[in-house]
Amino acid sequence: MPPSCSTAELLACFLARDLNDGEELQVGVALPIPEAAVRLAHLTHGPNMELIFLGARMNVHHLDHLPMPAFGWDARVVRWAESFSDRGHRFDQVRDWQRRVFFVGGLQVDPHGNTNLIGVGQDFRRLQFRGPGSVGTSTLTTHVGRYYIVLNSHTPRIFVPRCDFISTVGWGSGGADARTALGLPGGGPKYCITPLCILDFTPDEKRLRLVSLHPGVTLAQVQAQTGFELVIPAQVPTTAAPTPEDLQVLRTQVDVAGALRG
Amino acid sequence: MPPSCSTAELLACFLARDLNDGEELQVGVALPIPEAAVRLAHLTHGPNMELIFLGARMNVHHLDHLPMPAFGWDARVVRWAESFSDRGHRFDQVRDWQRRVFFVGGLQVDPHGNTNLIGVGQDFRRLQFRGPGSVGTSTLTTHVGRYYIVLNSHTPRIFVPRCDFISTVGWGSGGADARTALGLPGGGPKYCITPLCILDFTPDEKRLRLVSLHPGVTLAQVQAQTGFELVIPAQVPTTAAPTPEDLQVLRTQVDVAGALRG
Amino acid sequence: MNTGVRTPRLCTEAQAVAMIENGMTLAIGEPTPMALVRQVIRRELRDLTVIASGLALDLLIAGGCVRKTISYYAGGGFGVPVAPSFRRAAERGEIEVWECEEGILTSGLEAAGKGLPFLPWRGGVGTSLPEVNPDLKLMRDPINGETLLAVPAIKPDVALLHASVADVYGNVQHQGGPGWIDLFLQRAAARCIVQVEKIVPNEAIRAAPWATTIGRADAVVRLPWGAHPWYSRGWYVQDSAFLAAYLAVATAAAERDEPAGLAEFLHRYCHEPVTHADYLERVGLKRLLALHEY
Amino acid sequence: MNTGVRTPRLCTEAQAVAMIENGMTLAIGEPTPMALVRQVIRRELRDLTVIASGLALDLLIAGGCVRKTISYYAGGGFGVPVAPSFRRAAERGEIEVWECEEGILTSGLEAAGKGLPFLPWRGGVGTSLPEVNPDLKLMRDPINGETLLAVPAIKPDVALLHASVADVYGNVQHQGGPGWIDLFLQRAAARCIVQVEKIVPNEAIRAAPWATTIGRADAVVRLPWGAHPWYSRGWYVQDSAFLAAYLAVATAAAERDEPAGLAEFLHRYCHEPVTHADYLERVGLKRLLALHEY
Repeated sequence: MPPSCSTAELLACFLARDLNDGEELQVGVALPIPEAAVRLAHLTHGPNMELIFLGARMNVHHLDHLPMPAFGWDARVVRWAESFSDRGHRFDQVRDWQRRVFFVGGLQVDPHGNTNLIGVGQDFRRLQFRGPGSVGTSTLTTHVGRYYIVLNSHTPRIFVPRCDFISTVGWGSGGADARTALGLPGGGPKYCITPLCILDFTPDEKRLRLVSLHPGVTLAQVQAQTGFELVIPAQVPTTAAPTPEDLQVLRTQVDVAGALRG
Repeated sequence: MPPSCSTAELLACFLARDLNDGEELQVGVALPIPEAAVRLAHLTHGPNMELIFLGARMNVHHLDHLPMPAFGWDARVVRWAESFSDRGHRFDQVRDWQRRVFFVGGLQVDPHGNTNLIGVGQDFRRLQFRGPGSVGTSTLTTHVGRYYIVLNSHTPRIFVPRCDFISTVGWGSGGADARTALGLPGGGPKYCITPLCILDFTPDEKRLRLVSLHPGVTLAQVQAQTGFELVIPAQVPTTAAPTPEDLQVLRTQVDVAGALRG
Repeated sequence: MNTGVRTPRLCTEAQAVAMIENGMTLAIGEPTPMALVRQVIRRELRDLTVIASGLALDLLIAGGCVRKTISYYAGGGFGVPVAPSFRRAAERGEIEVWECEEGILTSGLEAAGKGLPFLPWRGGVGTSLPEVNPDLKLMRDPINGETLLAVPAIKPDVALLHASVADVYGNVQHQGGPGWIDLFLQRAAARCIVQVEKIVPNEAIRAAPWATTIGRADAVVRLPWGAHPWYSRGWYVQDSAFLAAYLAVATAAAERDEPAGLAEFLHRYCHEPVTHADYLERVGLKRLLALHEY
Repeated sequence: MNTGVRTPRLCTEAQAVAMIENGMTLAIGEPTPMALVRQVIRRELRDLTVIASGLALDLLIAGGCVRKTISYYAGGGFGVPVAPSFRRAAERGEIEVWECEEGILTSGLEAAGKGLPFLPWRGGVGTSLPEVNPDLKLMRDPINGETLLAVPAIKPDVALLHASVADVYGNVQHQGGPGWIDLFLQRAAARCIVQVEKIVPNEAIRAAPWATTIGRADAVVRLPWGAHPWYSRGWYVQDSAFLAAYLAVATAAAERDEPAGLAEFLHRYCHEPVTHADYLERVGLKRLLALHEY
């Protein structure tokens, strides 16, 4: 019988298992689930992972305990650095980002995984909701080997048929060649994870497809909360619970303060 | 009665007096006269000069003794650095080079001060003399506030009506607007100094003009050794001898080993 | 025989900020040079174009200094996705937003540093950025014909930065590295003012010249705790309670039209203290000492 | 609970140079990684395109490894304006010369690092460079219409660099700074091999992470005195007598058709020693100790 866990813990463990040893994991600020995920993966199966927080590059596999809260908000994270990915250059080695993995949020997501951090509204000069801006997401998602879309809520206002503005290109207007046609070398978004479910993209059309429902969530609930038609496979499993081992590492060595449990 | 000195010393002292406090003086390898000149100027009237050798930026005004031989050949020069002008960026701050002064040599010089380090011959694939290449001179002379052409000999093979190849643009095909027409923001070459004389450029046409003859050199000698017609003013003075003070500093604090005296 | 003396570049925050004029383009680094930012607000500079994020951006907008932002990220901080004063001013069209992104911004800054009218960049191709910011031109590259963005040079008049130490001659060394944007701003800006926690002897700089991150700042200002309420790497952590207090009053002003708290905050911390030392006294020494990093 | 171990990236010069294949583009840093260069010659690699200068360039050409050079500076050293083997091979058309200049080279390398097909550069406008190297295209910038050079991306397969120290995981720190070209080469190259004077513990790297100049070399090789006869910043000065001896035999071969001395030099110092340690023994410990920097 799997142990009970929060949705945030479920997602952190799901993400962690999708990360491979040897990859570079870059996490921006205000993304606690990916942050916990990369640290969990690093401890459980990633001795050659490199973590990048606030431009500091580190390998902390040898540490038994990686304290929360959030590296990404705390400048002291540089104390673990081996080098700085930025060194005043920042994006001068993007040719080498095939092994790099990144995570983005969004105000809006469309059926092809394009996302929007710019704002909501029809007129850019009079937005209904002014977003925070693109940060470095346009560049990172252009070049990284793959990325994950991570959302803190799942509503029809977020899942829209068409973003008012696009700040990161997922699969453009669709199709497996959508990114190469635009000249974008990175591998694009792999999964979109939400509090309700896990989504991926169909291989040919690159449309959002339901992968699994979190425990207690119904298909009808997801459909009602999504502003367009998702691709629904014949069988939709429940998102696999974390292994007891992963959950134990997460709770005792990564998220000791319980930030994801609440 | 001025003290006797070598031509190299004469030229080093001439150059030193043309350098202003607060300037950045960048000297490449194998240019002992400019190297001595910038160090002499730094000691005599340049407490705010910055010297750049091998990418190391320094202010050594507080040192009473700046040993030869040649910083430019000796990697130990970095021991005096305050910072590195390169830091892996090198040419990322050329917008700020109005105060920077540079020095170039050449296999050939034409009447407008264009110079050639590429090679001599008509066919680039079968050069008669393959030169060392442009180093960083094309970029530096494009942007620095001004530069000096420094030649170790003065012959018709060097002073040619037309360079076989141009590696640094002086005044292009002539005219005060020659550089702005090409979009080159730097101030261009100011003087061309040789073992026989000092040359500058006419204000309108930007043609090489005789400024002064070194002691013992005749006008006819210069003309015979130049492969095109120089602009010759009505009065051509003798290159002013160094002051005894400058010569003393040069010999006792800069060129202690006497490299320029030989 | 050496004549003359080398000129120090040390000055006060008032002398340094006197370089800035209304209408200039101001670039603010990270960790944030908050003391210099407060001096800009104190001087009531107007119509600035700012490259800034976070608290510095929001406070400059709240202080009425900003006409235009070169905008790549305007998060508000903990749990506040968008900086409140920025959000209100942008939604109402009270400020112009030159929308960009970090790779586009660094390309424009690099173009300025390199004396080029533009640099190409790939990040942003396929997005709405060239649509909401017509200064970003789509171009075909002249070698392979690929579609790229042409980013025009971004040329700040003055960069304001925070660092750990400097000597009096403008040789600056960051501890724990400068923020990602600082050196881009310094290379692109016509002038650069750096506030530091501590002035060190020139000999200390020359003992580790590769650690020098900026070789000759135009002005160096000694402003201990100068990044407060933000952090300073190796010195102190951010003052989260202070930041939360600001966000509360700024949010009340922006979202509920209750400007009194924000006005009081600006008065108390930006306008009334005459010097940075006055500000620090107002914050209180015990509070500052409690922020010590390790 | 931590499982697995971090994989070291330490290897021998033979293992490292085994990454390189005939026909590849090889980029050689400065201070010069001479031990790796000698290993390239020992392996009799052929048809290489090299980005190199000075002794490394000349020796690789003399060793028959080079088909093409990306050429910005080929000075020979003290009193020898042009590297002799380079000069002879270039004048006879035995090697292809892709003529450029440092600012053009760094632009092409930066383009590669940034995943761009080209970068624009101003230095070289008005010169013969676009004429002797048709890969450099004159272009009009899409913002202001200014004339610039479009420099295509330069993508080395492998960069060979020399540095002071590294840990076994490929974190490299230069003392006294890397040469101007090294970090450009590292960022542009698909793979990077760094020879170092000394391996240090990972803790020593983490004590000063901002000093890390290369964050993850693909291979690290411990080769003390590995830059000989060239210098290594902070460790030893160049061996001027050795360099002069090389220049004498290379000049005799190039200018007077007397190849015996050069062949003997290559045999004695490149081909015959099986390892770098064999080379050092041949040079002699006393000679090496006398080159100590300070």
